[in-house]
Amino acid sequence: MERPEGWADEAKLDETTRLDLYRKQSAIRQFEQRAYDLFLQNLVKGTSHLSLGQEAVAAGFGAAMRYDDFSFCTYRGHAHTLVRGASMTGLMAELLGRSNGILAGKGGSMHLTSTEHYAMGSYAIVGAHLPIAAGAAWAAQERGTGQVAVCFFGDGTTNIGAFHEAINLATVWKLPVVFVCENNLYMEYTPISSVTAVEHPAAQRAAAYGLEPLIVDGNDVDEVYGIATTYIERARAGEGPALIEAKTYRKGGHSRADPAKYRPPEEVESWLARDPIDLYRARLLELGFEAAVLDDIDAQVLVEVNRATEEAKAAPPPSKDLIYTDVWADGGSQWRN
Amino acid sequence: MERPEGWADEAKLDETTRLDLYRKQSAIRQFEQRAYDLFLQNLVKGTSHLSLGQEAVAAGFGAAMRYDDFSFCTYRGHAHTLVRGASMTGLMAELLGRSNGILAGKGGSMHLTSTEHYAMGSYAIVGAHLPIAAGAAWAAQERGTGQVAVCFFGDGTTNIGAFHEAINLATVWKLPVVFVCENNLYMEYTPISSVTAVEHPAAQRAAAYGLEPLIVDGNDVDEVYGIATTYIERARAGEGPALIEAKTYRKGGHSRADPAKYRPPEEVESWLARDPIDLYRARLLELGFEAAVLDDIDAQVLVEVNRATEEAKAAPPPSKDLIYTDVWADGGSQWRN
Amino acid sequence: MAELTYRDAVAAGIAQEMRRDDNVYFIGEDVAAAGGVFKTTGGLLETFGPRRVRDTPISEEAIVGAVMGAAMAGLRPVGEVMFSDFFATCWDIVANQVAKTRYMTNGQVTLPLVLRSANGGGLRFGAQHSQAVENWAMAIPGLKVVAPSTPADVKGLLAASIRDDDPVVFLEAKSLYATKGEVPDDEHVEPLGRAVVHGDGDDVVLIALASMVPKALEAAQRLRVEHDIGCRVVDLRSLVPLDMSTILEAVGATGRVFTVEENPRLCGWGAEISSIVAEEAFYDLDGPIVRITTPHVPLPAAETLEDEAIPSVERIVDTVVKEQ
Amino acid sequence: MAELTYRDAVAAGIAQEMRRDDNVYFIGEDVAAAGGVFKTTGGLLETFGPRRVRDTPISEEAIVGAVMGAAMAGLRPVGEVMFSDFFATCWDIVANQVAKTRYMTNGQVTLPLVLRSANGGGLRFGAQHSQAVENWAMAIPGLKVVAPSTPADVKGLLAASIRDDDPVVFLEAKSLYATKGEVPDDEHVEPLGRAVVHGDGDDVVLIALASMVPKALEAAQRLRVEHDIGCRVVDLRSLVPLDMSTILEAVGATGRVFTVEENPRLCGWGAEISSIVAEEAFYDLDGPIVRITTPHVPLPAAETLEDEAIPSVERIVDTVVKEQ
Ligand SMILES: Cc1ncc(C[n+]2csc(CCOP(=O)(O)OP(=O)(O)O)c2C)c(N)n1
Ligand SMILES: Cc1ncc(C[n+]2csc(CCOP(=O)(O)OP(=O)(O)O)c2C)c(N)n1
Ligand SMILES: [Mg+2]
Ligand SMILES: [Mg+2]
Repeated sequence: MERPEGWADEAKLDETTRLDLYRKQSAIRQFEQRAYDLFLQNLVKGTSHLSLGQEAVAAGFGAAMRYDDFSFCTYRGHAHTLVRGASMTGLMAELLGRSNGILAGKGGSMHLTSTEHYAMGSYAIVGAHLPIAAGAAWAAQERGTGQVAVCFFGDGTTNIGAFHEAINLATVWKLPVVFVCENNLYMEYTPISSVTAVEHPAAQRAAAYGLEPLIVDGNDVDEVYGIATTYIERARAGEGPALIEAKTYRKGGHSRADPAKYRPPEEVESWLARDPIDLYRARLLELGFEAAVLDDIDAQVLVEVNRATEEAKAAPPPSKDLIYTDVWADGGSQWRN
Repeated sequence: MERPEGWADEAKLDETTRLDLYRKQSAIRQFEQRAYDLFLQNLVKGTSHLSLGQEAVAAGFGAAMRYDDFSFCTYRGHAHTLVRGASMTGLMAELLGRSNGILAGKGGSMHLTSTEHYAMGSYAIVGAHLPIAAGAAWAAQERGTGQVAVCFFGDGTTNIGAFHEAINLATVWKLPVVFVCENNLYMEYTPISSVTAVEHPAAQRAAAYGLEPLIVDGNDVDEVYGIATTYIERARAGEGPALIEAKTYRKGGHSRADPAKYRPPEEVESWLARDPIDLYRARLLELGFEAAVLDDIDAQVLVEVNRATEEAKAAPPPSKDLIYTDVWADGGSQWRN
Repeated sequence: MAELTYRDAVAAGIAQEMRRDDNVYFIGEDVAAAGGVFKTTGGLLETFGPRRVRDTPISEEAIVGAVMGAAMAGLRPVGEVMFSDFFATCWDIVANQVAKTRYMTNGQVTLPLVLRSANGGGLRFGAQHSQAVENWAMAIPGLKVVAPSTPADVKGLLAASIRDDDPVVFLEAKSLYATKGEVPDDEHVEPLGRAVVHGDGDDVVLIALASMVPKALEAAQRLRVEHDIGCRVVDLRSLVPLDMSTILEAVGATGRVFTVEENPRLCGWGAEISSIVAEEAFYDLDGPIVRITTPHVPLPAAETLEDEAIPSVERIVDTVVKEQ
Repeated sequence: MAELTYRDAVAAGIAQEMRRDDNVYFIGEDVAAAGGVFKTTGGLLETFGPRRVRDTPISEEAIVGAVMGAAMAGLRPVGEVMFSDFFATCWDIVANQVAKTRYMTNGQVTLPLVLRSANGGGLRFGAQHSQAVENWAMAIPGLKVVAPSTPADVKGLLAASIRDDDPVVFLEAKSLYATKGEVPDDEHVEPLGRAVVHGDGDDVVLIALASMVPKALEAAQRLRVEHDIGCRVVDLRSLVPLDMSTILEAVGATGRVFTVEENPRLCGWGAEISSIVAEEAFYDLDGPIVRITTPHVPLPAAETLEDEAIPSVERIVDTVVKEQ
């Protein structure tokens, strides 16, 4: 696949951007490792879906988005919500089901949302958020706000009907939306290749919607940032949607219940050798960044994660009254008089 | 698009086949014209969807199918059900809501079915029958019956999710199913081009499922028969599904309620000049068939249509007891004791 | 006041709100250039232009999804699902996304949207184009459910639904599209959640919705004249919010309750109301609560069968006479 | 007799039928190689091979559509919809196609198929993975609806559902997967449509389904011991067919009816049964019929909230004590 014109050249990324990309990945990584620890301590209730190993995708797109661009993601959405600037305490507390959770415990780990940061929600039923993201893009188009919607989903999602409907509509209406398929090779426990008619489940379908086939190394955050910037800005300029397939891999299982035994060891090893954060750290060092600067970022993040953990653990569970709030815009749940 | 190898050569079609193709088209045409007359007499209740002008598709595929191949079609399904050998009286009576209707009046014009002839139903919600046809093909594959499923649908159907899900599954499981998109350029009243990301809504999406792009002149019954035979037999031989786009045009409106004023007159004229039956008659005459033979077929069909009409009109409405039959396999509708 | 059809009142209601609020948009299949397959939205494209009134592909998930996303992002969109049976093709977006997102996000997301649809039988369209699905929507927490019985209510309740900050499933009775009635020319908005009581008979209350209201009214008339049974008829107008106080008042006044509903028998709104009454007004009841419904079968197509399956004036009268 | 979990009884039921009938096939997402995300179908792939036990793409419409088409064409397939919430993504195929096709074709098409799914809350999965949707299915004519409460019933009722010539929606309570019970080793088939009555208290009847059955039983125990209230508990086991004669008998014996259901309040099976009782057994009633349900809200995720929302033993006891 040729690099399209205007694809931001990674060699030209400035220092601030690079450190931001590093920080975002570090934040995701440390946040999720902590979430995993808390899960082992039986403090995370319900399910949870980590994207350890996939940090570069959320980080690269997160850095490329304007503060008020809309983002939509899945149940595997800690990363995508964090990078928009949502409160770490709020996110951690939501996983723990505490009153200071970002959804006050009502939504849970699969529905993280921070509209204040234009993180428009995590959607737990495969495919549903693609048309919803298209709708937000439609509103942006009509209201002339210049916002772009970015919609993250997995490889498995490319086989559900809503994928098809949403991308067709987005093209026909030339909506400012960028669809990002994080191809981590697996659905829950089943390899995508075993149930998909084409090898590249997103890229090889782009032509069905009149779009270019786009694949990016999802473990190289500079590459991700580059393609993200290019297509987000094209969309913002009124040139319509894009569908980008980012190849990546999750280090662990699909969800907390999954030891991920179904993956060939060689495959796992070869991907673990391409850890996006290790790769990026090495690149930055090579480019002359000081190890101390990076360590400092990691340390700052750790402080933040520690604080978030403490604040979350210290908070009480949500008040039972919340059960009856916010079904309706009036704040309540009355369906009768 | 190149003619794939093995595409049956229309020049080689034998006389019997040709007359069969003529007869099938004549039967559809005369049946539907009669249905339209009865509608004008207010004898057809509910809705009805004619495929006048699209006869060559159903006829060509009908002739190419083995007697026990499964067919699945839409609310616009008189043609596709007739060509399988279903009773003309039964079909006409169903349109009139009579007791001798093929569904005893319970289904109505949009659900014509004759399982005895492997006409597995007409489906009135866009897209639903594509996965169902795939399922029938799956059963045929597993049971080793050698049956192929043929599934007809319109251009508008290519934008609904079920289209995408069904074709992907069919390819992955290498199912013996042939998907036939009758592209008549319109959904109900809206041109398909105005709401679709690509020009050829089926053919340009075939690659998304690892299939060849196939387009056929849907007003040339020999061409249709040729491509139908080829891909049905390939499917039967275990080579998997196909997706064929047949370009055609409906002479009238979408349904009885529609005067079809939304179409540019030049477009209508140019297509009316390519009436599939006129074209075929001309070709047969050119090939040396006698006009009298063709007239005789038309006359036989007319006798049949007349008989069907009379038998349908003479029958009483269905007995009210039928409301309570055949919800369940035991013949009844009891949901409690 | 002008006399309008129920059909024309739809466009009137949408137009009133589009004129008032630039954020009101309207999309659906064949709704713009063609004015809707039931001709309910004619003229809107001409008046409001191709950006605010748009045809979509046949992609119900995309339609409802786009409406939801747009509502999150500043529009106040109206989407048409051509026949209410097709809600099944986008039920995930309706029932799992639209209905639940405000709650799940602890109120972060507000969804001021309307999903309009042609509902119910009577046109011999068969089992996949004739369902009355108000109970599907009523069963889902987070959806308001509105179903008018008159042209004036179509305009007024549709306007209120568009102004409402919650998602509303607005079900138009396709068998009533051709009916006529006076509709205020001026701005007309009817609050959601208020039932209307017709008559003041003391013997029985008939509780009805949408297409069943004219039938219940005619039955009430015949019951009075032919059987000397005094009825009052409650036109629910919306199922959510539900005007239980009006219902319970009518129960108190009569002691005998009959619900008249078009949906198939099991788990309909009639069951819901009956069970609320059996719980809260048990001691007001003078006898069994009787539900008059379509039997629990898919709707048959043929005229004679469909007419027999859907509750008729005849059946209402006979049932009340027999049970009362 | 062996002690099995509710979870393992699923595979036992499917295996029994696959062994008996070569036309029984099983498909779904992650069901074969992985043995199901709830580990309900482990070992089936190994025993019956990759043709009869197959993983599918994430394409619920294709799964259910394929199951339907295969059932028309000679198989007796079982399809898994991973969480019952996802029925919304294929509701058209379930409610409009599977349920109606036999009727619409005047009996030409027979659909011997089962759609299994993990139903209900209790695992803190939030509003899109915890719904109890038995009422969605019950509202659709043409679907049988089965929901077992014990491992033995999982095996026996699943076997009967597979043998049944009609489409069955088989809802497994995910909160019960880890529970254990004696399950017959030999061929075990429980007929559909027979409720089971536990106890013979004369004061009240608690009518419950699936996950609510163990809670109702525990509540009954406490009501007897702590409050001297004699209960009988009806475990419905299937909603369609519905064993109304057993229910009406229990109503007659007690005069006070409490339904205990997990689905949100409006239009649940409790409303249906309550309204039938209010119509047919009105004169047997000694007081209001009371429904104990999840409130009409999407289910919240946090432990404390979820536990409060879903009916608990506590709430059942308190409600009965207060209302009785
Ligand atoms: C419609 C639907 N079907 C099934 C599921 C269960 N499920 C949750 S995640 C998942 C796998 C999704 O795979 P992919 O899209 O590749 O995303 P990933 O988890 O790899 O990020 C499945 C099948 C669901 N949530 N929604
Ligand atoms: C899911 C769904 N949406 C909308 C409709 C209403 N509808 C019936 S036919 C039709 C147009 C279908 O167009 P196409 O697939 O091109 O078939 P054609 O009618 O041209 O044969 C529409 C929108 C429907 N039946 N089902
Ligand atoms: Mg994946
Ligand atoms: Mg068409």
